[in-house]
Amino acid sequence: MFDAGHARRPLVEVRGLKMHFPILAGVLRRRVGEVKAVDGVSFDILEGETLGLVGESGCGKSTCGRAILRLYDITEGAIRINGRDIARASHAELRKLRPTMQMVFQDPQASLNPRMTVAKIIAEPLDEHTTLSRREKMQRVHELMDAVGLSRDFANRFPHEFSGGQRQRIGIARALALNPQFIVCDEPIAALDVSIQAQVVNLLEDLQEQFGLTYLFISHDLSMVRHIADRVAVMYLGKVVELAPREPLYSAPLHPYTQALLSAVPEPDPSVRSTTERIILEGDVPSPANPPEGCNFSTRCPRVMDICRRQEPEFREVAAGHFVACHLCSPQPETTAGATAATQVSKSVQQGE
Amino acid sequence: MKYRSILAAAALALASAPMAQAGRGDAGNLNIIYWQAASILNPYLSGGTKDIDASALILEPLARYDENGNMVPWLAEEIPTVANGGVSEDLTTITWKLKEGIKWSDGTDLTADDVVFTANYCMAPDGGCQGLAAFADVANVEALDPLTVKITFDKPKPFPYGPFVGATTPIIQRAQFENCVGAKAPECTEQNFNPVGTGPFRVVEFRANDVITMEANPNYRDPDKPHFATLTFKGGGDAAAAARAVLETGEFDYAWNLQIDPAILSQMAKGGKGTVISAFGTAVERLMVNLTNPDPALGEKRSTLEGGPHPFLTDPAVRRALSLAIDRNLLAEVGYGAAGQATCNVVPAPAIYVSTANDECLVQDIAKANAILDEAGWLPGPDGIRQKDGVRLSILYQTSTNAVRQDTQALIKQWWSEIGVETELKNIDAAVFFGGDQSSPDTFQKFYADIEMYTNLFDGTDPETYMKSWTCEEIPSPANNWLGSNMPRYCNPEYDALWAKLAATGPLEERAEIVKQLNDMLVQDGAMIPLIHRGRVSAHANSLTGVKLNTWDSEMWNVADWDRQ
Amino acid sequence: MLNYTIRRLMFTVPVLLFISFIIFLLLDLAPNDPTGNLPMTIPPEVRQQIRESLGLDQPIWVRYLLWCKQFFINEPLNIIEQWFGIQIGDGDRLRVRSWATRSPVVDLIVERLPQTLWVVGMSYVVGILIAIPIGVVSAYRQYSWFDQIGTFISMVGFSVPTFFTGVLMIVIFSVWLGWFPSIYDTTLVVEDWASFMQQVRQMAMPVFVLALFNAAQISRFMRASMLDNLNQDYVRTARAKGLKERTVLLVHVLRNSLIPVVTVIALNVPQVFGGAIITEQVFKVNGLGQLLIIGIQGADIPLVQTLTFIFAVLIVLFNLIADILYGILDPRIRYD
Amino acid sequence: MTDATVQDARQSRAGRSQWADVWDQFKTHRGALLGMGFFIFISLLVIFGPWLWDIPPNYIDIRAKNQGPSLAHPMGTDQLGRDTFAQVLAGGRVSLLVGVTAMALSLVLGTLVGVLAGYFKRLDGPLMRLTDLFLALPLLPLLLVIIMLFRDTLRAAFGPETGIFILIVFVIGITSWMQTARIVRGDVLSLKEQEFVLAARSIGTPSHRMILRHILPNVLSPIMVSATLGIANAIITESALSFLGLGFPSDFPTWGRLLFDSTNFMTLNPERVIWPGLAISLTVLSVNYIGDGLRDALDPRIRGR
Amino acid sequence: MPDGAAPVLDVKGLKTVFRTRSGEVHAVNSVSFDLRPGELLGVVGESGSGKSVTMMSLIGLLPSPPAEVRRGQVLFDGIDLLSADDDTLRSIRGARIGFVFQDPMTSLNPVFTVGFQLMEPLRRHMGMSKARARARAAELLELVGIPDAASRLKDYPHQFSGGMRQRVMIAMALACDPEVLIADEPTTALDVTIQAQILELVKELRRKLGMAIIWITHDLGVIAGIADRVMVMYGGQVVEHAPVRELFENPQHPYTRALLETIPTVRGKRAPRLRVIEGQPPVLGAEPASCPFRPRCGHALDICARANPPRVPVGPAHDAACFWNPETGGPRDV
Repeated sequence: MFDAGHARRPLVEVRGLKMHFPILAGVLRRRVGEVKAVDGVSFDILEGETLGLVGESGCGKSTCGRAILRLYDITEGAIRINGRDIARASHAELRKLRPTMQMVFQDPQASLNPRMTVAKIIAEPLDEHTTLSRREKMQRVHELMDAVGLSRDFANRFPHEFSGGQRQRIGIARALALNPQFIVCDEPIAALDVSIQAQVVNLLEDLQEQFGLTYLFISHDLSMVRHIADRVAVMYLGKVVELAPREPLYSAPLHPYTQALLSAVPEPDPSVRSTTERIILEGDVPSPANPPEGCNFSTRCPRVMDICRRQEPEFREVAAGHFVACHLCSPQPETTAGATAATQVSKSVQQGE
Repeated sequence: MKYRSILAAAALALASAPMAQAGRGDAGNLNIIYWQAASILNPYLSGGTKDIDASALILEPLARYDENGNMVPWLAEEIPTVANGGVSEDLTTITWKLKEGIKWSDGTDLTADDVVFTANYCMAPDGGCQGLAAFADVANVEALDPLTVKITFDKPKPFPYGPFVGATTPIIQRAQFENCVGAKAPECTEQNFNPVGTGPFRVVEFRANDVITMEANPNYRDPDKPHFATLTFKGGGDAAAAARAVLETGEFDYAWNLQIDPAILSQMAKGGKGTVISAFGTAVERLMVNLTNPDPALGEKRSTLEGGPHPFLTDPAVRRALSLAIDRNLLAEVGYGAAGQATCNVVPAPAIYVSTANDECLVQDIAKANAILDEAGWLPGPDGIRQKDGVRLSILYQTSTNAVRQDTQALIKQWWSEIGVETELKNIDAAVFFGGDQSSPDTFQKFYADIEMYTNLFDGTDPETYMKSWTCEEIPSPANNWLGSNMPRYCNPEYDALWAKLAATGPLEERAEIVKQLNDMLVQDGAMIPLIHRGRVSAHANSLTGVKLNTWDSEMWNVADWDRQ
Repeated sequence: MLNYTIRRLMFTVPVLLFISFIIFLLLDLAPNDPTGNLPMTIPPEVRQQIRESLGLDQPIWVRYLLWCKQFFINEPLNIIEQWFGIQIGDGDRLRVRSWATRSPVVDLIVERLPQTLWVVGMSYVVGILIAIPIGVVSAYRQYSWFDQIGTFISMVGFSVPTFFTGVLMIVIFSVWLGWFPSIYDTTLVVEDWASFMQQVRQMAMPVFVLALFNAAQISRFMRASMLDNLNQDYVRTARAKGLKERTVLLVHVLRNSLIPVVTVIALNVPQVFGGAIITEQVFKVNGLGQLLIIGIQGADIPLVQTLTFIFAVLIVLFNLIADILYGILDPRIRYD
Repeated sequence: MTDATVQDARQSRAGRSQWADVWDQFKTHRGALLGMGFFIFISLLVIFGPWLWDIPPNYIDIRAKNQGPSLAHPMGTDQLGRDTFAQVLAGGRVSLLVGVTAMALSLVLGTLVGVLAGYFKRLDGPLMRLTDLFLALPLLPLLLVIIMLFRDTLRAAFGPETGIFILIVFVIGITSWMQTARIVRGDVLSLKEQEFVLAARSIGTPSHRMILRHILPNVLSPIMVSATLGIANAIITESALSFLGLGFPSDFPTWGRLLFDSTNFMTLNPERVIWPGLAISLTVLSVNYIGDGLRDALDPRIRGR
Repeated sequence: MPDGAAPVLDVKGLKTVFRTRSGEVHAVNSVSFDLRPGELLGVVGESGSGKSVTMMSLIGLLPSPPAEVRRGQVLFDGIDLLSADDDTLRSIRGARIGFVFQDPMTSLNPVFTVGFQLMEPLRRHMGMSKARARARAAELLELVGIPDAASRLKDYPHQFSGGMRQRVMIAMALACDPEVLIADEPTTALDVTIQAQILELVKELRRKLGMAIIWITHDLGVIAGIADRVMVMYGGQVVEHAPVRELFENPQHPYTRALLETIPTVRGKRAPRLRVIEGQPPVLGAEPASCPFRPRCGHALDICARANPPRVPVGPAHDAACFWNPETGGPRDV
């Protein structure tokens, strides 16, 4: 559908997903507004691919990931995984669907129950959804530990006895236990050291190949996403502002936010560093409880136009598989938006809200 | 009437008692501690001794009992008798003459109207008067003239000294309480806390359940009395603390009702600051024997006559053995010290009523008790507990919560175990045990136990009403809402007949003879096992003079005579 | 913050009504009887009449509704009248009356408040003043001898009942040494130095005994809270600023540690009013606790109902105050 | 940073159960170890002591009343000549048993309420108001009511001592669970936000297993600490009940009752006061130290440091 | 940056040990470096490499127990900080050596206003009056680019966003014009766009104020952008030390090399597969007798198991602690 080259079917379809958390205030705790954590997000994830979801903290990317697995009761929108409606499934139905969709969490320390042994943690999904005997379960746990590169001897240890990378392997093994098709990886490497990040990312890639997994890879680390993702979606303040296959996005980002984000990533090479100019964004991300009128990015956008403050840009396909929500990319105004056009340099540091 | 002569002698003795030399108010402040605090100064609205004693400092009756139990005229000129014409020949009226010139503390005169009002106040319906018992059978109270009151009874009263005699029925002022009759009585806080009286003191400040400060009544009839200018009547704490305050720290001059371990009390008395005093009245600590069956399986009929007799306590041998196994002298020594004497009688005083027919029990004889049980066929079972026909001698023994009572229970349990009787002890909060709440299973009236222990006594010197307690009609049962004082459920027509005879008999000696017979019947039929003749124990500072501990009336009866050395 | 307060306040109304009903029911079911303490010489029929005169034979819900009306409408009006000396309505309102003293319960409570506040309140304050430094030092020098001894003393203070420590102190300081009176004089009016000293002397022992008990608990809380905060990042920041250790400890750590402790302190205040029953009994400080125990022993149901309900109100109120204090002390909550 | 170092230090050791770890940490707390030692000692003493010291605690030897310590009566005798040592031993059985069972009951109640309130948002309000209610209840009248309502039934069913024991444990239990409930609720609320709970949800773990497997084990440490304080509290409450005359039958010694009974004999027979007082204080102290040690040992932040 | 100037800070043979219940952890072993006036020294390493512990040891900020500085010398303005008494240290901390910590959320005291916390060092070290300190605090906030500075002094930390809080932390560290600023992972907790803002700010402040900075991070990208010199730490010791360009162009230690290869970039060529350093970082239960990187090293030699390599010069101002010579692939002559 998006990628003409491979006619792969979408495994996950998300349409107009909204996740609003009510703000209760006043004497009677009435609903006075809502935090629009996720505010109308649509995308597909094709079978066997990795969709990267990037954005800064608070942009709603983790909420989006959790909402897709119905860990929250969503406000609006449709989610279909493997053709089955997730958004409106009852709790019993949902429980039956759980084995197909799993999650790997950000904090490997916090996502493992400190009072359970590794074997118990990995076996928990098996306890819930299978009727295997103890021996069969143990067998499966050992297989999984092999698959994620953990020594079988560790089965009876507790999470706190492991390093961060090993803990994340345990988390991955747990997610794999039920042979899922789709795994949401919620910042799986954010809490790990550089040398360990690579181990985990490679492991995820190997597993994808081995088991034909589909990933939604949520991260704020643009360079890692570039490495692992086939397509990338950029979120800002509850909305996807740009979605494109990896290469076009990194080489020719269209949305000013994507451009700024990419330029802000420090380059581990002093020689490259001095030759590129950086876009320094002003101020902070507005509160999702009170997003700005028009385009969400209009308050910080270096190329803001009048229309941006009035009208919300449409999320549209501007090139094959390349979606952007920006007035600069609308067909009407003059625009040859590209990487070169976006190099507006701010020499001095600009601050303020 | 001999009775009259005794009283006259007593009155004389009182009149000739040495008076302190000093004048009114020059002994300073008198500090009294009552470990139960006074909550009200109107004795008609509270039956508590603490309240009656506190109000006795202010309010006075027509006649009191002295420390020997003799009646002495107080606000009245003399004690009315048949001999002096005060009591009518048919024993249905009594006429009191007030002393002249007695003034209330507000300066107005005491009149017969006040006396009449007092009677009406107490007898008013909805008033909840606690002294009502004294007005039993009173048909009418009228003022014949400003100083003369005539009380008419429904029927002949051989002992017509119920109303206005003793601390529970003093005279209150009509002017003050006029608007407080009946249902309104409880609402008159000002009056109830600060009554106008004829007594030696009047209230300065009343703090309920805490402390009362008083000053000498300026209109008191004796210009030299009281010797104390002010008085503090402090309440709260416990008996040991009160004893300590008088005997050890010397902070207080007088402490009341020091029911604590005699060893501790004598240790404290060594402090040298005060003196422990005691006196005996009519109080007897006794075991009530349940003659009906308290088996829970009986449900509604539990501990009632309908429930049938008690499985083993109806056996005279068992009751006698139980009584013989007890060393009453030791109980007295351990629990009461100087304030307790072994007794085998229900009526231990005054002397003319005391029977000697039961003195067998004064000496403990476990061997004999065992022999009696063996003889009656109660033989030790495999566990050492005696039994007969499948009935085990197992007793549930209840009483109120009180350190001395629990010691007594422990001792008796041990002695009974020596004669092969098993005992289970139970103690119940006093407010519940004596509370008469019909929904509670733990009241002494319901008696859902085999044996219960408490003290009973009678006011004044006449045991007539007291002896009525064990007639058949007094048996508590669901039918009368458990209202009744015959806890043992003792029902003996002979006893009832004898009591009726007492009620109709006038001469003191004859009355005494009947009372002794009644007493012996109760003890010998095993309705109760008397243990200890209990006295009152109080303590006063060594510097305090004039204290005469009185068990027949309020301890404060002669406070006007108290002085500081 | 204001909204939050108002909301919590509104929420307390149904809670209080419910609590009042439960308390009423409970006390009514209690087997105590007001005639229980009358002498044996009063015959059963008279007792029954007394019970009827107290209105005990009415159905329970009638008594509850009457009591509610009294407590929620009449008594507040009476108090307002007394305080401001004004007359509202005909002024001839019924009062909740104690059965034992036949006087309005509210008057009794007002009479008792001063000594309770003085002695029990003071002991609470003293307890806090002792506890906080002990808690601070114990935490700062964790496992030092000071900490060990502090722990030991606070545990002894916590574990030995006050009926024992109280009597022990009386024996030592009143009987043997004669320093302090063993009986509290509630009528003492402080008007000059001598009477002030006397007041101090008579307060010394009960205040000490209770303060020890209170300090024991609070110092434990303080210590735990300090330990929690000592490892925080901002403490490191304060040290990195070169602040004196005293400043770091007493300004930065203390303020943060106090937040939970102040809540605990506020939540325990209601106990100040009712919890010192035994101490008041031992030292004859006839305060509210002693009033309660007398009421219970004498089955003075209106008195006990009112007192316990006032304690309930205090507990709910101080729950609220604790929440608000939390907000005041912790700006993160204040602006929520 | 230091944490990471330390965690890794542990990793080098062989795999071992978490409880072994806790025990390792616990061992290093001297006070806790001493407390544990004393507690075990006193428990063994009161359990087996009465078999070794064969004077029955209720045996009255009136000629030997109010005696000081001697070979025949190492702790002296009371005003009826009962042997204080035997009474302290027998009283300890009851006091400790009351402490442990009442604590267990209050923990079960407190944990139940706390977990339910923390886990199910709808139950939070009502349950916390219930907690307020219990905090506001007048203990004494409550006691009287309960004793009135249940004494006979329990006595008939279990006999006098066991019946009143159940009653007292019940009363102490239902009047002391509120603190635990509050603490546990707070912990559950924050646990609910932890990722491993989310992880379990993503697996589809139903609520009851979620609570049993993930929530309960992780609120163990505040519960443990409440537990140790609960024992102390129960022992003291039981003594206060004796003070008010609402406790066990009078011939059934407990430490609280012994202390109360002997308070008045303080000047006459000071030794008598010391023993039960010492027994209560030291037990509470040791239990508290155990609590301190457990808190440290169960706290993963402190463990290993 | 002046190469020959006398160092403001000279650290020699620093060793710090943590005493834990399961034995000692040798967190920092024989670390030596110097810091010259006005330069920015980057310190790179993974968690547990000892970089933060080193810096905190310098100035006595480690809680003791469990930490204990065993050996070494830290010369600052002629004073040995390790042997200085607490008062001297306190008068230097915050006044002449400023600190910025990683997590701006927890490093500010939540219950005091930002103004109060900013004024503390001013009043303590400069003896300013309240009014003067307030004015200066406002200036400082303005300096770090917080708009409406004067009125924000009354705000509490939670009212600031993460980036703003880190600015406050920087302002606080700079309050007394320190000669040295030690920044411990100051941008790790921030988003990239905010990190970029902070980096710009620091660059500008350096230009304006000219203090020497030690910048601790695990992100080589950040270092590449701002540092003059870089020190790479692993297993509690310095494994390589070089001017920034030299280090990136000519890394000598296998760990540095692996690290550089591991990191994916957003620009340039995308590697099909990431290079991985196998294994886990070491835990030092004792003073290392062999190279701590040996178990994970692809070039380990026999000698690496027998001795802990010393730092040897491998180029101009460039030293590395390794027996392996990348040019020859064989052992280096030591």
